[in-house]
Amino acid sequence: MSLTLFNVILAVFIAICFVGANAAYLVWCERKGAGLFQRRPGPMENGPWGLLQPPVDGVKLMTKQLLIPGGVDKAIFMVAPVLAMFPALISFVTIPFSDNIVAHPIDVGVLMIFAFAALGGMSLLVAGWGSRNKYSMISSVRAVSQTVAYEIPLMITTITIVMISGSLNLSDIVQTQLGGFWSWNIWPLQKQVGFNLLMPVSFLILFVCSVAETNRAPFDLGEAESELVAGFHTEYSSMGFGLFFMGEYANIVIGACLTVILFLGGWACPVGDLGFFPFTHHVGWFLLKIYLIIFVFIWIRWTFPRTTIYGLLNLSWKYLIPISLFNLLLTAGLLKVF
Amino acid sequence: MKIQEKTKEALAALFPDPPASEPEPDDAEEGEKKPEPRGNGIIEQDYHTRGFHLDAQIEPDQLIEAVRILFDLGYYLEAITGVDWIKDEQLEVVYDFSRYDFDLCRTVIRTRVDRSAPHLPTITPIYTGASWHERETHDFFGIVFDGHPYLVPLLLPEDADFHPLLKDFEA
Amino acid sequence: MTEPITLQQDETFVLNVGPQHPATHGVLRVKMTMDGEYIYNAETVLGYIHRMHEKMAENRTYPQYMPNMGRLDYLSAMSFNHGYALVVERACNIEVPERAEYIRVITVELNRIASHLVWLGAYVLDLGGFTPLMYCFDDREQILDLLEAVTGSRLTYCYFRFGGLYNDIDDDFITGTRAFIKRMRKELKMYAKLVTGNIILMKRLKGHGPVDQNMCQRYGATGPVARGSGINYDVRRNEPYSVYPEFDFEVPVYGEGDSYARYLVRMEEMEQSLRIIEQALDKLPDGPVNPKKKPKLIKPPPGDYYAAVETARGNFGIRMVSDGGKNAYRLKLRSPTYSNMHLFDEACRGMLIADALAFMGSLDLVIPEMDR
Amino acid sequence: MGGYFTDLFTGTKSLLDGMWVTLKEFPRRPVTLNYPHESVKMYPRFRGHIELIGDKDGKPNCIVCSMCQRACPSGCISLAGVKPEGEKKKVLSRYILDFTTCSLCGSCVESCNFNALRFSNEYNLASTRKEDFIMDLLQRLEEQNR
Repeated sequence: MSLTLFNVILAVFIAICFVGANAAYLVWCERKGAGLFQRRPGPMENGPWGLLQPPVDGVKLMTKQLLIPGGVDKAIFMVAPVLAMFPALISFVTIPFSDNIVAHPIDVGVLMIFAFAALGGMSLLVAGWGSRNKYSMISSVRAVSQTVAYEIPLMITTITIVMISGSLNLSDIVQTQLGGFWSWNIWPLQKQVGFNLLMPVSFLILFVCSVAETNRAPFDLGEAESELVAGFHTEYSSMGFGLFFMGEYANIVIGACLTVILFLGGWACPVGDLGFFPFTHHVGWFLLKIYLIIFVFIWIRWTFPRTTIYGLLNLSWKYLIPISLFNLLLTAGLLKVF
Repeated sequence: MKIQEKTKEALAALFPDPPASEPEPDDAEEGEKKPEPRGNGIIEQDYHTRGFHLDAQIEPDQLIEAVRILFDLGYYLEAITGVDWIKDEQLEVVYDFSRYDFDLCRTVIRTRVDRSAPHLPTITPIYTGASWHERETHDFFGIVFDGHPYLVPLLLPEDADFHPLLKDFEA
Repeated sequence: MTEPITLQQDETFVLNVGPQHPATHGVLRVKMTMDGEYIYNAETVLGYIHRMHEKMAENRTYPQYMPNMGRLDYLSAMSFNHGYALVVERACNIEVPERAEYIRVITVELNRIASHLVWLGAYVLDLGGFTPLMYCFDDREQILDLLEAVTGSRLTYCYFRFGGLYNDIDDDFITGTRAFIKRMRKELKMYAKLVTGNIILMKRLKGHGPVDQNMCQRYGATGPVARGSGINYDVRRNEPYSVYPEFDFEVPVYGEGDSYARYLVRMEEMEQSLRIIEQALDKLPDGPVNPKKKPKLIKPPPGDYYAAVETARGNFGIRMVSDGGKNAYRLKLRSPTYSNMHLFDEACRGMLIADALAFMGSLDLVIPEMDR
Repeated sequence: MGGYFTDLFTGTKSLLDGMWVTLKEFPRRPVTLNYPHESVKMYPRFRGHIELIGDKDGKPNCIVCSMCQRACPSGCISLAGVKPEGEKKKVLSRYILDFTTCSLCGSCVESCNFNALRFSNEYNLASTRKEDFIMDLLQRLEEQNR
């Protein structure tokens, strides 16, 4: 028991470092990626290829004055950024980075991640409410309806996977997908998924939902800078803003992890287990996969215009939810047959 | 029938008194050179030197009627502007109209009001878009458009009480 | 911070969009009375960069006023140059050499493409897509380089002179422009793929921001706004000036009257402008670019004069009243977005704020031109 | 219902099309110029602020006719000349350009009939002091001669 506790503390510490470094360098990746997608070089002044930009930005954010607008509810105003960061951190506890690197393989890991993801939506509500700013208020109302609309297809798709692997434990879910890419859940032509040809579609749904859950473009209605100035974090400065920013990137990593674990075989090697260097090998594949997914996140962000709130709800209620429900029933039936 | 003639005919109905529209087109320029303002009436202008076709000067109380005629004929309002004829102690308000179709006819309606008490009826019930133009003219010349729903400064600051395009305006 | 809302029984609140807001592209302010995310009423407040250009005209001689034309509409300054040159030429009866007319058309059309490119980029930025802006600016950069080499400035051109031009174009400009046309045709195909066909953009624009013909007439909307509502009105066609009648080009008209129609009109206008430039380059005659005899002192005979040109945003008209002196007695600038923006107040009622701002972007606002 | 699936497919295809466009740009070289480290060559016709043209001896060509001063729309040129004893022509003694109000329209250069004014190629004209933009062009000419 004490070992587990130690494990958790160590994991949280590592997670904080991992998330911190990730957030910082994902910002760099995002800016560099944006630059390259846009025919310009991106950050390049600080250090080679601008690699020193994230620490410099961090220092800037930390040294700036934390402004609290007059008339706000201070407690709520201050707690919102923490709420944005905290669930993402906690969720890392149960993410299996490899067969033996996982802080605490909770048996209901999937549930836990969803529970905390919902809390992330609440942070936006609290931030918008606490700011006493009309733009923030509109933004937070949007964020809540968005969270509600996208949790549902996300859950349904996840239930499909849970049905296939018969476990809520993320490590177990990965275990069922070992062996090359042909045994990943995204691959439809295998007995494991009941030869369900809709598996790639269901992967797409999960992917779209995780983009929407993390408030990324084209679903960044929460901050919608051309309409709502900066949305829920309009009034935040200094590290308050910094925490929102880090929370966003931490959420992206969680979203990518979930996508990879549920559909892309987690830390499994795409061409079957090669056997040598099991440790680096597995972590390496896992990280490669999540960064690939994150690259797609960035790619999408710098390609598409933003949807509107009704466009987003339409997509969710008219397309994603019916299709994912249909897929759930289909999978259930097919699993019974095969 | 070309729209120019049609418009001219329709507008001519505003001038029942034949002598009013007497000045020949040639006299027009002369009329403007003269110190006293030209009389009311319609003049057909040479498009190539002037840039517009019909030029009608009317009384302020005929304005609504004239603008209604043009609206019904399918004209759109280009702009409203003022000219300060300080020597005549008068302000002229010029309404530019043009057409969307290929039957080109630019029409100008102009009317003069006294400089000391510049009042004109608003044409916003007919051309909704006149609202800003009238507010602008009010800003720059101090012409009051009676019946305008919201005659507050548009381009000048909200509390502006000066009219910069008047010739006797000192900054 | 938040004042008590007076319209309590209606449950509305006032959202102050601007003067500093990312979607207003400058210092425009719209006071929106909102019911949730729906706009109950909107009131546009102008004049934040009002500079009284019309008064300046009364204090400056005619040639001295030319630089002001670049400061009105900073995106299509060339068209404004053209309009002012036209009205003074008309008043003083100055003949323009044919070569100068052709070069005028080429530069104006290049400038129109540049203006539409900025609009396209900024519009997609309004809708939340960042990348097209950079591509547009890359393409626009080519135009600016071409025009800079000829006119000496990149944005606020003062290139036209009464009766002619500041200076002649050279062969580099011609080859450069031909290369640009080739490049731009390819880029337009790219934009069609990246932006025009995009389902998100279509869903946001189709059927939103309706402007009908009656509304256009009542407000005097011109340019792409009118053409997007099915009005076939283009000053270059309806009231031909310069050498436009000699070119074969189409005026794109769409009848839907929504934001997407206005979008398509502008995209096609870029193509048509390329066609005009190509033809003008082919037909470009030799000769001087300034008239042989030109009055030393510009003193138009008394009277009033009018000239209109088609800028990237619509019908730009100048009414000039001369008393025979060195300065204009009165000079009225009829700017297109002034009328185009006016219909926003009426048309945006009942829209969602996101759609209203998309609608505002589709009107292609340039605030300095509106405020003058 | 028919539109439901066509919408879905055309929509997805349009999104993929767009992503392909941006992906193609990704590996390409940036088109921008790394400004403080490199800079563009100015075109010969580039309009910087004006400067005086000197003759062979470095004396300004200007004959103090004040045409430029009169042509300037914003009144930013002020010049003065003195008539040395025994000479017919005036000699330029002072030429101040108030660049804060200059709009670079080029009216002055055009109005000059004696080839005494031209545009400079300077574009790095940022400063935090207003006085830096009250330019003594005569002094500038002397510096150029050196």
